[in-house]
Amino acid sequence: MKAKVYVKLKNGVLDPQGQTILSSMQRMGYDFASDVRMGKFFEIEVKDDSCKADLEKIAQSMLANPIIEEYSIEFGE
Amino acid sequence: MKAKVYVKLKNGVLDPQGQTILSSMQRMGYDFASDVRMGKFFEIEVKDDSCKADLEKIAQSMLANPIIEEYSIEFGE
Amino acid sequence: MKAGVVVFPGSNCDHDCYHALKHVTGAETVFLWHKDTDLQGVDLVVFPGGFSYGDYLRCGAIAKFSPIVNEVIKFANNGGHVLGICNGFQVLTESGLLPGALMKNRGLKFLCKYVNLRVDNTDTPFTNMYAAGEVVRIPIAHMEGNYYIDADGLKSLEDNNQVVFRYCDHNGTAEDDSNPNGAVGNIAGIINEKGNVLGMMPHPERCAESVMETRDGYFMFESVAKFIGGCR
Amino acid sequence: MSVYESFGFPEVTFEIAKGMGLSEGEFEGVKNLLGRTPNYIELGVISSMYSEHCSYKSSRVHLSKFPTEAPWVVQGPGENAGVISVDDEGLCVCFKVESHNHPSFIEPFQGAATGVGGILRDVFTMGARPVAAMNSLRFGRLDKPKNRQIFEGVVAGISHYGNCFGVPTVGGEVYFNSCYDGNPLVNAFALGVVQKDRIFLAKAEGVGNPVIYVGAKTGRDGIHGATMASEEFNENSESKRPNVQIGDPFKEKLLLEACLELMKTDYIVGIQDMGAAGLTSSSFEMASKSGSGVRLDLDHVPMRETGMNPYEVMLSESQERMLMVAKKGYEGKVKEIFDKWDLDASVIGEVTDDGYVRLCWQGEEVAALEAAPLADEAPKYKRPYARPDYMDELQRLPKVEAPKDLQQVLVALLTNESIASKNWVWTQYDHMVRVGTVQLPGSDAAVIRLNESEKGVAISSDCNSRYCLLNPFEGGKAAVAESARNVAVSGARPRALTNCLNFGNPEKSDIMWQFATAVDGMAEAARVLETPVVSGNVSLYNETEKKPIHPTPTIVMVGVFDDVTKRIGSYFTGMESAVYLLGENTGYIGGSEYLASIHGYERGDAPEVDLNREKSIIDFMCEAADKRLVKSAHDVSDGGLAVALAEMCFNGENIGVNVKLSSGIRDDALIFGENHGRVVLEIDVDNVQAVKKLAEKYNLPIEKIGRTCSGLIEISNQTRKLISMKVTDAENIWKNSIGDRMK
Ligand SMILES: Nc1ncnc2c1ncn2[C@@H]1O[C@H](COP(=O)(O)OP(=O)(O)O)[C@@H](O)[C@H]1O
Ligand SMILES: [Mg+2]
Repeated sequence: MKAKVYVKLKNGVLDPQGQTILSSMQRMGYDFASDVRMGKFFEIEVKDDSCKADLEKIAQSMLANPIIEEYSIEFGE
Repeated sequence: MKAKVYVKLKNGVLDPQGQTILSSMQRMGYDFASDVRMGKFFEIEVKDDSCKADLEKIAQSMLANPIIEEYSIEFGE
Repeated sequence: MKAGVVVFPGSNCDHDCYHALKHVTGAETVFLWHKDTDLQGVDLVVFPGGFSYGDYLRCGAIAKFSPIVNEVIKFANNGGHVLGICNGFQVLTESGLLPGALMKNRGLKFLCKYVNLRVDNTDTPFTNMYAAGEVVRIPIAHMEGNYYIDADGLKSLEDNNQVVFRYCDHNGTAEDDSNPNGAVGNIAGIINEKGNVLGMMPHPERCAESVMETRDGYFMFESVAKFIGGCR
Repeated sequence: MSVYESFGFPEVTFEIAKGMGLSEGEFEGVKNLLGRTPNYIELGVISSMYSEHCSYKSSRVHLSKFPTEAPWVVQGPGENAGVISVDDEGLCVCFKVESHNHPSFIEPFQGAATGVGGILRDVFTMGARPVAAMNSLRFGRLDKPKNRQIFEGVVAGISHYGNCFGVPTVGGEVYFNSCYDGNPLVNAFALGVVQKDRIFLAKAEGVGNPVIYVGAKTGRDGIHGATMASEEFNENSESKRPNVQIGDPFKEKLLLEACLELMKTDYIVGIQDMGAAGLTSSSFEMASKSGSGVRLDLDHVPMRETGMNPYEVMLSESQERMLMVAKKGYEGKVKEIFDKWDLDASVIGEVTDDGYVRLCWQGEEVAALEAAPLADEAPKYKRPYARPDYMDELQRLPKVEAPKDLQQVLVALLTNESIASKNWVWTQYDHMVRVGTVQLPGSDAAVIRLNESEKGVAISSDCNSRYCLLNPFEGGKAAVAESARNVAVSGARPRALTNCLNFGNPEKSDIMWQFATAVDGMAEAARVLETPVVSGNVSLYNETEKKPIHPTPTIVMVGVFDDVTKRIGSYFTGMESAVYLLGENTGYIGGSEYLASIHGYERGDAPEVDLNREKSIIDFMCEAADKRLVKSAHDVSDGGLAVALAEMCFNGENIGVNVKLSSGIRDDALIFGENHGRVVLEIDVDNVQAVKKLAEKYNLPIEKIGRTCSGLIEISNQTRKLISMKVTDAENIWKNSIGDRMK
């Protein structure tokens, strides 16, 4: 099965990536979006969800930078 | 509401970032993962899902590079 | 030859290319602003290095939507000469003028240094002053220069002799040890099938004068200027 | 309810003021100065301006000792950056170094990135286009994972910002010492080119002129960052973390281009970047410098977040923002230029003449403070200082046994991360963009040609903080002398310096003594070497859990060339050249890397600097370069003569050196001692006589010590062979040491 870890910037932290995408969408004439935030995710191939606690630790220490980012974990196919 | 666009490398395209994370997990003594792939996602603030078709275009032409990447779109909260 | 250097807001090798073309090579040279649509009658368009629109998303991904790129695509399709260096190469693949894609370096770090390149195709407007198989030293400076193309694409590049530069050691051997970024087949630069659009990761404009570490880059500008008809 | 009341700020008491970093005396002083208790917004503004970072309250009395004038100095300390002339036709360079230590410890990548962003803005605010950047970095030893992580993040952050912005990062220094475990140092330097008559200053003149805000929107980033930089670290620092600022180098590039384009016109009167303490320090500085005043409508400031109040707007440290004063009626023209670069520009106020900075919200005045008194009357302390008793112990030179195998020592030194090649660092920096870098990283100084001409500058950053610990006076002198020597051995004439004074807690008398004494040493060296101080920065409270860093006064020296083709590199260029030593070996090992890393003692008085000798070396090198008498040159510093000789072989061309010494000094001290005033010269045999004559002219000892050869590094003394190893082996160790540790 797959574990997925989503990492994104905390609210209030500037997201220059998202901002540049938003402004190029507007420049291209698409005006339906009012905000864009960019994040990253990791798809991790695992046997089962018994690794949950370990994964928390890894997400916190390696995948996300807790000072500016927050993360969430999901299991699925 | 939020539209979310997920972009990841196609299968078969080497993902050095995923590989680096996998090997540092192993170095740290976690051996539950057999593969890691990294992707990015975009959270786009929209009024409703009427922008779906436009979003497809944007995902295809800008957010993802179809030569190496694939994408999926979701609407939600 | 009249040359035009495209300026995106985040271009930062635009002046360097301008200098190499205008002051070193002696060609009439103008800047082409990304919001403009007039190519001012140039014979050669150069997409310079830099970070066209910040390139946080993917290098060159946003640049391809700018008005000037539209015009350059038409220009290239009509046989006009286009040179893309570093970020310019990324713009060329993103906009479909060249096949393949440029991914993050396999070492995941920005890499700036002189590398050895083997000139594999000297039968192009841009490389006719080099000797076949010659090893030149030209610097690279990029985070995303890992050239990718699928097996079929690679085969057709090779079959058509479209690979122009490969990373190699000082003897000209192109092996993994001399591959700085993980590029397929050590590819550092390619040309399109028609032979008028060249993209490369290394920066010839950074070594075009004798005061620099090498002068190996100069001959690219000289080649194309000669090919197009000289600099007056 | 008034607008002010609507924010629900607490009533101002000393408790509140203390929370913002004011002492009781300072709070009383403020009340006296105003003749009333400030309101909450005013208190925030004042506490920022009174922070160590903005007011220099502990350091100002000492900084006045620096020499700041010379015929070539165009702008000394006091503006955003210093300026010196390069030629007689108005070509100038503008430069400064600044610390971002605390933010880089909290978030290495963004902390270092925004440090680069800040120093670049300081330079282009003056009207100069940045053409070179450097950085001076200090970390704990790389065997600790935490230190590796900080090192990796800092370098990546500098690389991200500088590369995207398009400034070549051409050099710097990196040292590793456990004293930086809990407090790394990140000092960023930038240098720009400007024509003398196009220099811009931070002025707010002309009543009625509009005050314009440009660049990124304001968010709640780094509120009270300046106060944070003025405190020691402790467990509570964790709670300050959400304040990290995020850098946007692309936006900064747009700001640069737009500002430089604007500065070619005559639409603007003054300009100031928003750095530490954001809108507060920029508006107060502009108003107080011009003796005018400003009124700001804070609710017109473009904001990124909802629900921000005037206090937050004034104190935000969001990056990539500028404040400028335009001529009345030219607002539209100014906006046109910013439009072209896709940047927003908003009029947020106007220049007045009553000397006050008045802050308004929805038309109502919510705070008003007189600018000049606040700026001038900021506290200034003569903090007590005294030489601590522990110095006697520190300065005592321990007796050490000479190791049997000196080659092993050399290998250990070449592996030492402070001495090993820093190519792992500089390959991550674009060091060639702008086609100005004619001397690539790896030599004693970086050489940059200016405006694609033959004129140029050489830049070197140096500070041996161990020397400064063991003897702050000699250490301060040494930092100036070594950076000047590095510039001179590259063939340039050292002209002026900028400095960043990184020290511990100034409220402790031993730290204050280090500070005052190091400044004395630097001032003396700057005077004798004729290299005035034109800009700088002070970073105090570099302590974690009461453990201070070594005193680290980083110097960045700038020298001038009329012809960069006369530059001299630090690597041997050919076989069968004569190798000479200028200066003499004394065999002094106090404070050396050898003593520290081989024997484990950070002890012994620091080596003394003979400034007159250093001046002669500078004069010698400038003349030798001008006459093209020297093929390569490298000064002897960390690791001593053996390391200097080995380093000269490491150009990847397998050129070796065969050196025969005949000295009575003990072998280990002879080849690893670090006394100053020495340069290794590679000379074409045809030029030997001329070089000797030149040395005589400047009264400098010079001695033939060997010749270059193929493939081997060999050093012997009298009949004893001390070192004999393959260049390639030594070079691999030296080149890969850091990279291997970072895998
Ligand atoms: N942080 C850095 N960034 C870029 N280059 C660096 C850095 N640190 C050191 N270097 C380069 O490495 C070389 C050696 O540095 P250093 O050992 O400090 O020289 P020196 O002892 O001559 O002062 C110099 O060219 C310097 O510019
Ligand atoms: Mg040196």
